[in-house]
Amino acid sequence: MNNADIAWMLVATALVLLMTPALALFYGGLVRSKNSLNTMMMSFASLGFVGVGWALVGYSLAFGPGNLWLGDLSRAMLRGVGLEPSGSIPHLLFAAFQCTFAIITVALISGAIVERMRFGPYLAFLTLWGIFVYAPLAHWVWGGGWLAKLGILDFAGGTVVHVNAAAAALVAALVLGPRKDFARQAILPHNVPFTLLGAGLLWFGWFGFNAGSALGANASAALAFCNTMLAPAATLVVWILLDLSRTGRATAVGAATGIVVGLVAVTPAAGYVSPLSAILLGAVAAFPSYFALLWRARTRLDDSLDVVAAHGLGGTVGALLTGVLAERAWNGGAAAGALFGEPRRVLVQAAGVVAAIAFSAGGTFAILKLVGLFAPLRAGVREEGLGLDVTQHGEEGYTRGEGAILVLPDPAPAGVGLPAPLSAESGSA
Amino acid sequence: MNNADIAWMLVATALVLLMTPALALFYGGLVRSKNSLNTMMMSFASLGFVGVGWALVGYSLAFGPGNLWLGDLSRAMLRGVGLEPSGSIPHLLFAAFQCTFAIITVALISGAIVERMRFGPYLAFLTLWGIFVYAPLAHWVWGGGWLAKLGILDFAGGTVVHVNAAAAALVAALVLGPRKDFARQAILPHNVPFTLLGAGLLWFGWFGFNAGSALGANASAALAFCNTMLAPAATLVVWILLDLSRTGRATAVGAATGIVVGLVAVTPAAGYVSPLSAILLGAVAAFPSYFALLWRARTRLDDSLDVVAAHGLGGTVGALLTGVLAERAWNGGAAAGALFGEPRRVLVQAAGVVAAIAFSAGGTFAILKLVGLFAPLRAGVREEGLGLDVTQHGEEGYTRGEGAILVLPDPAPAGVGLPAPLSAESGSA
Amino acid sequence: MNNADIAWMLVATALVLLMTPALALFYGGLVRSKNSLNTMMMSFASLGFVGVGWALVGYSLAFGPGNLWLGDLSRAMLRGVGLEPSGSIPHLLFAAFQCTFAIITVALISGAIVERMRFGPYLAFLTLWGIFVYAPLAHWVWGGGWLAKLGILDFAGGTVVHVNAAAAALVAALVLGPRKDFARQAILPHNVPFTLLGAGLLWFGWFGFNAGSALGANASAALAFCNTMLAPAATLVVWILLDLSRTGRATAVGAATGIVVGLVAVTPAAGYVSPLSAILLGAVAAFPSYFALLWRARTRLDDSLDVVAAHGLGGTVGALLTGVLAERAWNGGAAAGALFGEPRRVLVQAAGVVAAIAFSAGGTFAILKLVGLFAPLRAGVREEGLGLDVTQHGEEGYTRGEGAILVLPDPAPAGVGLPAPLSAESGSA
Amino acid sequence: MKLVVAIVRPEKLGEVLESLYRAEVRGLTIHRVQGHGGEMERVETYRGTTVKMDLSDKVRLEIGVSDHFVEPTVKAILDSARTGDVGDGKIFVLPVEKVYRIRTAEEDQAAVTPVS
Amino acid sequence: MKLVVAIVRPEKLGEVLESLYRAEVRGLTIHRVQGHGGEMERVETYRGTTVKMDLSDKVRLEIGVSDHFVEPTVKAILDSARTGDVGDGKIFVLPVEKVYRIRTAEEDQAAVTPVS
Amino acid sequence: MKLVVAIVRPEKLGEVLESLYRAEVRGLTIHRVQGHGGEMERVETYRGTTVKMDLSDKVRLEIGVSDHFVEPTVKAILDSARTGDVGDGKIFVLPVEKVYRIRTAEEDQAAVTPVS
Ligand SMILES: Nc1ncnc2c1ncn2[C@@H]1O[C@H](COP(=O)(O)OP(=O)(O)O)[C@@H](O)[C@H]1O
Ligand SMILES: Nc1ncnc2c1ncn2[C@@H]1O[C@H](COP(=O)(O)OP(=O)(O)O)[C@@H](O)[C@H]1O
Ligand SMILES: Nc1ncnc2c1ncn2[C@@H]1O[C@H](COP(=O)(O)OP(=O)(O)O)[C@@H](O)[C@H]1O
Repeated sequence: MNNADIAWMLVATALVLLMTPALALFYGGLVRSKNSLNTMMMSFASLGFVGVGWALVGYSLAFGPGNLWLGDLSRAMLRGVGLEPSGSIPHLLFAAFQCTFAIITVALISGAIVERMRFGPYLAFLTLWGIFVYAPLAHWVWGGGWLAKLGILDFAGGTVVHVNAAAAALVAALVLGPRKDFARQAILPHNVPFTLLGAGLLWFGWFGFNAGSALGANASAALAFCNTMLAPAATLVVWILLDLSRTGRATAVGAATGIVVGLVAVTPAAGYVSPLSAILLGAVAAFPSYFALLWRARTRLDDSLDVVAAHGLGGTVGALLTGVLAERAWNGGAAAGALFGEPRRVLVQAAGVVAAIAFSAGGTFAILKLVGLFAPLRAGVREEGLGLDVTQHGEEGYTRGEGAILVLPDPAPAGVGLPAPLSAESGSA
Repeated sequence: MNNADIAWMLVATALVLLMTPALALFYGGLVRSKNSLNTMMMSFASLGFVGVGWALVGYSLAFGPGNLWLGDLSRAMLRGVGLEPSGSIPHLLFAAFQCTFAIITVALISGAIVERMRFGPYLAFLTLWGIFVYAPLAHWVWGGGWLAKLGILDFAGGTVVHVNAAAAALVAALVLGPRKDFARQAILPHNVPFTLLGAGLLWFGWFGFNAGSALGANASAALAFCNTMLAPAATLVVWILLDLSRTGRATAVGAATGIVVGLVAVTPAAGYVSPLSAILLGAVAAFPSYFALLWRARTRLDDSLDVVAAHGLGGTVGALLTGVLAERAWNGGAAAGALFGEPRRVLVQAAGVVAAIAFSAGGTFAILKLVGLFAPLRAGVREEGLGLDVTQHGEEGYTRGEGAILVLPDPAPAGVGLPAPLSAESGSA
Repeated sequence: MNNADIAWMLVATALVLLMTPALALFYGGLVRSKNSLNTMMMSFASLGFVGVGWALVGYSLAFGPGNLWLGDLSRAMLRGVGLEPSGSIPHLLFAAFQCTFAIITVALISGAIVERMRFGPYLAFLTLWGIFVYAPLAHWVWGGGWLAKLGILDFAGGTVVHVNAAAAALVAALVLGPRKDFARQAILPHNVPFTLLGAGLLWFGWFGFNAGSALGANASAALAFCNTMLAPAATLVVWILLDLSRTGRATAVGAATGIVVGLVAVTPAAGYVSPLSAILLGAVAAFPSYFALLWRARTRLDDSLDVVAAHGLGGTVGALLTGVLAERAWNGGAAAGALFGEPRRVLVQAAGVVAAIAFSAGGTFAILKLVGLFAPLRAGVREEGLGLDVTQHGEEGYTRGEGAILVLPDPAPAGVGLPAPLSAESGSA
Repeated sequence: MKLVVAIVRPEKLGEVLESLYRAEVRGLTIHRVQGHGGEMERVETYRGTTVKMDLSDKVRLEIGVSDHFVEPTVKAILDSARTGDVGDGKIFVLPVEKVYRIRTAEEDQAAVTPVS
Repeated sequence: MKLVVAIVRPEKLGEVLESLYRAEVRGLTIHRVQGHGGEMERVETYRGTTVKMDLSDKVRLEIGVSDHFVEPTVKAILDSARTGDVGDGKIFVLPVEKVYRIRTAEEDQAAVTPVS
Repeated sequence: MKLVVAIVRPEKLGEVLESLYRAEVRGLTIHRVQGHGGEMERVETYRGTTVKMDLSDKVRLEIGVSDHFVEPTVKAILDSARTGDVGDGKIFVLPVEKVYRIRTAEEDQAAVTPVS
C-alpha cells in the first residue's frame, strides 16, 4: 500500500461525498421555495439509503467477481472488504470511494422529477435503483463486465454516472408526467445564489470524482485534475458567449449550468486526453446542451431541471470525444482515440452509451412501475399546489412564525420534569 | 516524518476547521432570523478566541507533560512546538489539528443558549471554557491523563468533544434559563436549507475529524473514514423511517439532525470497530436521540438546539458501544469490546462518560457564575424581543434598506479627501 | 516526483479553486439583492475567462523563461507543460495550481466596482487584466523576474495577489466613479450569513493557497498552514475587541472582514515566520485595515467592498512585516527579517509593494481606458436603479414568480414533440 | 372613485391578472399576505415542536377604479379567482375621496386613465 | 360593512389572533409591514456605514366585519395588543361599500359569515 | 380622519420619508408591493423559460391623518416621489370612520397626535 495514495483517496472520497449536498443546493435553488426542502431531501436521502444499500448489496453486485453481467454476492455486507490492499489503497477505502459514486448518481436523477413525486415511493425507487440499475452498470464498465472487456473508456463515469442517470431521468419524467403548472405558469428558481454556490461546490467535489478515479496520487490524477479545471472553464466561456450573442445577457443560471455541463463532459475523458483537448472538449460540449435546454422547454417533456440536456448530452459528447481525443502519450499508453490512430474507439464508446441508455431506461421503467403497484408515485394536484415541503415533510424552508400556534404537548409526567432555571439572571434588562 | 501523513493531516486539519463555519450555518438556520447573526457569531468567535487561547495556553495544558490531571505550562505560547516530528508529522501540525478540536467543541455548546445570551459575557465564557474545561479533559483522555491510563477508548472525541460539550450545554441552558418565548410561542427555524447545507459541510469536515484522528494516512484512517460514512448513513435511514412511521412525513430538520447524531456516535468508535458494526452503531444511535428530542420539548429545559439530545446522547451511546463493538482484528490489536472478549471495556467507557459529565458540568457552572459576577449573562427581555442581531451586533442578517437613513459622518478633513472620479463614464445611460 | 507532494498539491489546488466561489458568496452577501447575481457572476466569470486565458497565454507569460520582465511565449497553449516533474510534482499540476491564483486575483478586484459596471466590458477587462497585469507581476516575483532577483519574500502572494488586486481595485473604482446612491442612501448587505459562510469557505480554501505555496507536503507547508490558522484568529480577536470598544457591539460583517484581513496579511509571511510572529502579525494587521474602513466611508471613494482597505493594507502590512519577522530557524534558512539580523529586507519588501502598485495601477488604467473605447463601462443610471441582475443578466436572485407571465415559445415543430406521459399516475390525489 | 381590494389564492394570480387585463384594467398593486378563513390548518413539526399553521398564503390586489368600472373589475376577479373550495378569498370595495397620479399630479379620473 | 385595519407589534400577533378568535372573528388577512411612530430608532453599523433604522417591524391585520361586529373586534385587538410602551400601533376603521365572497359570489353580509 | 395610501418607487422612499418628516407627519406604515401600470415590462430568462415580468417593485405607504393634514401630506409625497417617468405611482385618499391608538385606547384625533 502507498501512503500517499491513501492520503489522496481519503480526500477524494470526502470530496465526492460533498457533491451530494452540493447537488441538493444546486437543485434546491432552482425550484420554487415551496418545494425547496423536498428537492434537497431527494438528494440527502440518497446519502442514507443508497449508502447503506451499497454496503449491504450494491458493492458486491458491482465489484464482486460474478460474471460479465453482474457481480455475485460474495462481498455482500462488505464480507471480505477490509484493510488489505486493493491496488495501492485499502480495499475498504476503494469500496467507500465507489459508494459515493452510487450516491450521487441516484441523486442526479431527482432533478427530472422534482416538485411532484411523493417522498415514500421516491425512497423505495432510489434504494432499488441504486442496487438494480447502478450496480450492474458499474459492473459492466468498471467491475470487469462486458463493456470493460470491449475496451470502453470511461475514466470517471461519463457513461456509468451521467448517461445512466440521464436515461433514468428521462424515463422517470415521462412516467410521472409533467407538473401541473408546467408550460402553464412561469416556474422560476427561488434562490439563484444557492445554485451558483452549489455549482462551485460541485466543481470542488468533482476534483475528487475525476482525479480520484486515478485511484492514487500519481501523474494520471494530476492530468485528470487539470482537465477537470480547464474543460468546465472552456464550457463556461462558450456558454456565456452563447448567452450574450443570443440575448445580450449572460445568465447566472446559465453559468452554473455551463460549469456542470463541462464537468460532465470531461468526466469520461479526464485521464485520457491532453489538457488542450480538454479545453476543446469543454468548449464543444457547450453547444448541444445549450440548445437542447432551449428546445426542451418548447416540448411537453417536463425534465424539470434538465438532467437529460446537461448530463445526458454532456455525458454522451464526453464519451464520444474521449474515443476521439484520447492520446497514448498522455494516458500512459492506455488507449488512443480516433484522431490518434484508433478509429474503432468511437464505436465502442457509442456502444457503451447506447447500452447504458437501454439498460437504464428499462430498469428505471420497471422499478417505477413496480413501486407504483404499492403506492401512487405522484403527489395529488392539491399537494402539488401547496408544495411538497408542507405535504411531504411537514415543514417549510423559510418560516417567520407568523400565525404558527404551538401545539402544547401534554406536559412531561410529574417527576421527570426538569428543575426550573438555577439562575436569577433571566430578564435582567 | 512521513510526507504522506503530513499531506493527509494538512487536509484533515483544514476539514476540521471548516466544521465551525459549517456549525454556524447549521445552528444559524435553526433560529429565528432576528437572531441569525448572533447565533453564527457564537461559533465564529470561537475561531478567534479559542484559537488564540489554545496557542497561548490551552495546548500546553492539554498536551504538555504535566501530571495525570493537567498538562504543565512548558508548551505555553507554543514554546518548543516546532517543525520537529511528533509521531510522523511536525509537532506544530499536531498542535494545529488539536486546536481545531478545541474550537469546534466550544462552538457546540452555543446551541443550548442561543437567542438570549449577551455577547460580551459569552466571549469571556468561551475563552475561559476552552482553557479550563476543554484542555484538562483533553489531557485526561489524549494527553496521558488518568482516563488514558485507565484505557478509555475515544478515537476522535466522543467523550472529550461531544459528551463534554453536551454537559456544558445542559448546565449553561439551566443557568441562563429558557428564552422568554420558549413553550409560549412557536419558535421556528428561519432557513432550513442553511441547516441542511450545514449538515452536509459538517459531514464533509467530520472526515477530517475522525479519519484525521489516525494522525496519518494509514489503514486506521481508512477504517475511520469508511465508518464515518456508513454510520451516519444508517442513522439517517433509521431517522427517516422513524419520522415516517410516527407522522408519515420525513422532516428535513430531522434528516440534518440524524446525520449529526450518526457522526457524533461514530466519533469515539471510528477507528476501533468494523464497518458493519459502524452501520449497526449508527442505526442504534438514532433511537435515544430521536425520542429524547421529542421528550425534551415537553419539559421546561430550553436546550434550544438540542445539544444534549444530539451530542450528549449520541456521544454516550457511541462511547459505550465502542466498548462493546471494538475488534482487535480491525484496530490493529489495540482493544476489544465486550462482544469480543473484554467486557470490562464498557465500564471504563462508562467511567469516562461520567467523569467527563461531572467535570464539565462543574467547570461550566463555575465559569458562568464567575463571568456573571462581572456582567449579566442574559440579554434583557426587550433585547430578546428585538432580537440579538440588532441589540448585540448592531446589524440585521437580511436587510432591504427600507427606511435606513444614512448617518453622514463629518466629511474627511480637507486635504485627505479623495479626488473625484477620473472618468466621464458615469451615468452614461 | 513525490507522491505525497502530488497528493497535497492536488488538494491545495482544489482548495484555491474553491476560493473563487467562496469570494462570490462573500461579496454577494454584501451587496443589495438586486445586484447579488451580478456580483457573484463577476467572480464566477473569472473561473472561465481567466482560467482559459491562463492556459492559452498567461502561464507562459508568467512562468515561461523570458527575461527579467516577462516570460516568453514558449509555453503558450501549455506547450511543453506535461506530466514531467517540476520540482516534485508534475509540471501540469504546478500550472494548474498557479492558474487558480490568477483566477482569484482578478475576482478580488470586482469588489471595488460592484453594482455599476456593465458585464460585457467587465468580461473584456478581466480577461485582459489576467494576461497583461497579473501574469507579468507573477513573473517578476515568482517566475524569475527582477523582484525575485532582488530577493523579495512573498510566500503565497501578498504582493502578487493582494496588493496587486487592491491597486487595480482603487484605479477601477476611480475610473468608474461612485454608484449613484453612494453616500446618498444607505446601501446595506442583503445577506450577511452568506458573507459569513463565504469568509469560512475562504479561510478553508486559503489553507491551500498558503500551505500549497510550499509546493509539497513538507515542514514548510505545515508552518504555513499553522500560521494561516493563527494569524486570522488573532486578527479576528482584535477586530471584535476594537468593535466592542468603539461601539459596544461586535459586528458580523466586521468579523468576516477581520478574518479576510488576517488571511491576507499572513499570505506573504506564511512560510517565513514563527507561529508566534504570525499571531502578532495578525493582531497588528487588524489596526490599519479597521480604521481605513471607517475612514474610507467618509470619502468620495466608492471602493464599494473595501478591497483597498482589506487587501491593499492587509497585503502591505503583511509584506512589510514579513521583512521584519522572517526567521531562518523557521524557514529553513531562506531569509531573515529586520528583527533577526537583515534590516535591508524591509526595503526590498517595500520596493516590491511600490512596484506592484505602480505597475498594477498603470496597467489597470490602460486596460479600462482601452475597453472603454469600445463600449461604455458603466451601466446607465436607470439600469443601476433597477439593479444589474435584471439589466445585465436578465434574472433575479430571488423570485417568487408573482406576475411572471410565461412567454410561450412556438411549440416545437410537429414530429419532434414528445409523447404524452406514459402513465396514469398524474393527479392521483 | 373606488378602491377594489381583493384577496385571492396565489396560484390563481396569473389567471386573475389576465382576466383583469382583458377587462381593460391597466393599473393595480399587489402583495403577498396571509389569510385565515375557513381553510384547514396545516400541521408542521420541527424536532419536538409541533405547530398548527392557520394562516395560508394569499395575494392581495388593490385596484383604484372609477365608479362605472367597479362592476367589470369585480366580475373579472370573481370569474377568474374561483376554484369552489373554501379559501378562495374576498373582495372589498372601498370608497375613495381623491386619487392623484404622482408623475403628473393629475387628480381623480385622470389619474387612473391609462397613459397611452 | 367595515374594514378594520390594525397595526400591531409582531410579538403580540399570537395573542391578538387568539383574542380575535375568542371574539368569534373568523376571517382576516395579515402581512408584515414596517412602521414609523414614536419608537426609538435603532442604529446599525456595516463597516464604515452607520445607519439609523427608523422603521420597526409591525404586522398589519385587515378584517372585514359587519357593522355591529366592529366594536367587539376593536375591543379584542385593543385588549390583546397593548404593552403600554410607545409603538403599540393603531387601529383604523374604514367604510366598505360592498363585499364579495369569491367562492360563491355571495355579497355583503353573507360574504363574511363563517361557512359552517 | 383620512387614510392616505401612496404607491411610490422604492428608490424614492428615502426622499419621500424625509419630505413627510419635514411636513411634520410623524406616524406611518409602509411595505413592499409590486405594481402594474404603464411601465415597460422586463423580460427574464431562466434556461429555456422566458418570462415577462410585468410587475415592478414599489413601496406602499399608509398614513392616517386628520382632515386638515391631508393636503400637506399629499403635497409632500407629490413633491418628493416624482421622477417624471411612467411608473411614479398613485396616491389614494380614503375616508376613515374611527382611529384608535392601541397603547392608550385613545380615539380619533388624539390617536394620531405625536406623543412628545
Ligand atoms: N372577514 C375577512 N376579512 C379579511 N379577509 C378575509 C376575511 N374573511 C376571509 N378573508 C380572507 O379570505 C381568505 C379566504 O377566506 P375563507 O373564508 O377561508 O374562504 P371562503 O371565502 O372561500 O369561505 C382568507 O384566507 C383571508 O385571507
Ligand atoms: N398616522 C399613522 N398612520 C399609519 N400608521 C401609523 C400612524 N401612526 C402610527 N402608525 C403605526 O403604528 C405604529 C406605532 O405607532 P406609534 O405612534 O409609534 O406608537 P403609539 O401608537 O404607541 O404612540 C407605527 O410603527 C406605525 O406602524
Ligand atoms: N389603478 C391603480 N390602482 C392601484 N394601483 C395602481 C393603479 N394604477 C397604478 N398603480 C400603481 O402605481 C404604479 C405606477 O403606475 P403607472 O400607471 O405605471 O405610472 P404613472 O402613474 O406614472 O402613469 C403601478 O406600478 C402600481 O403599483
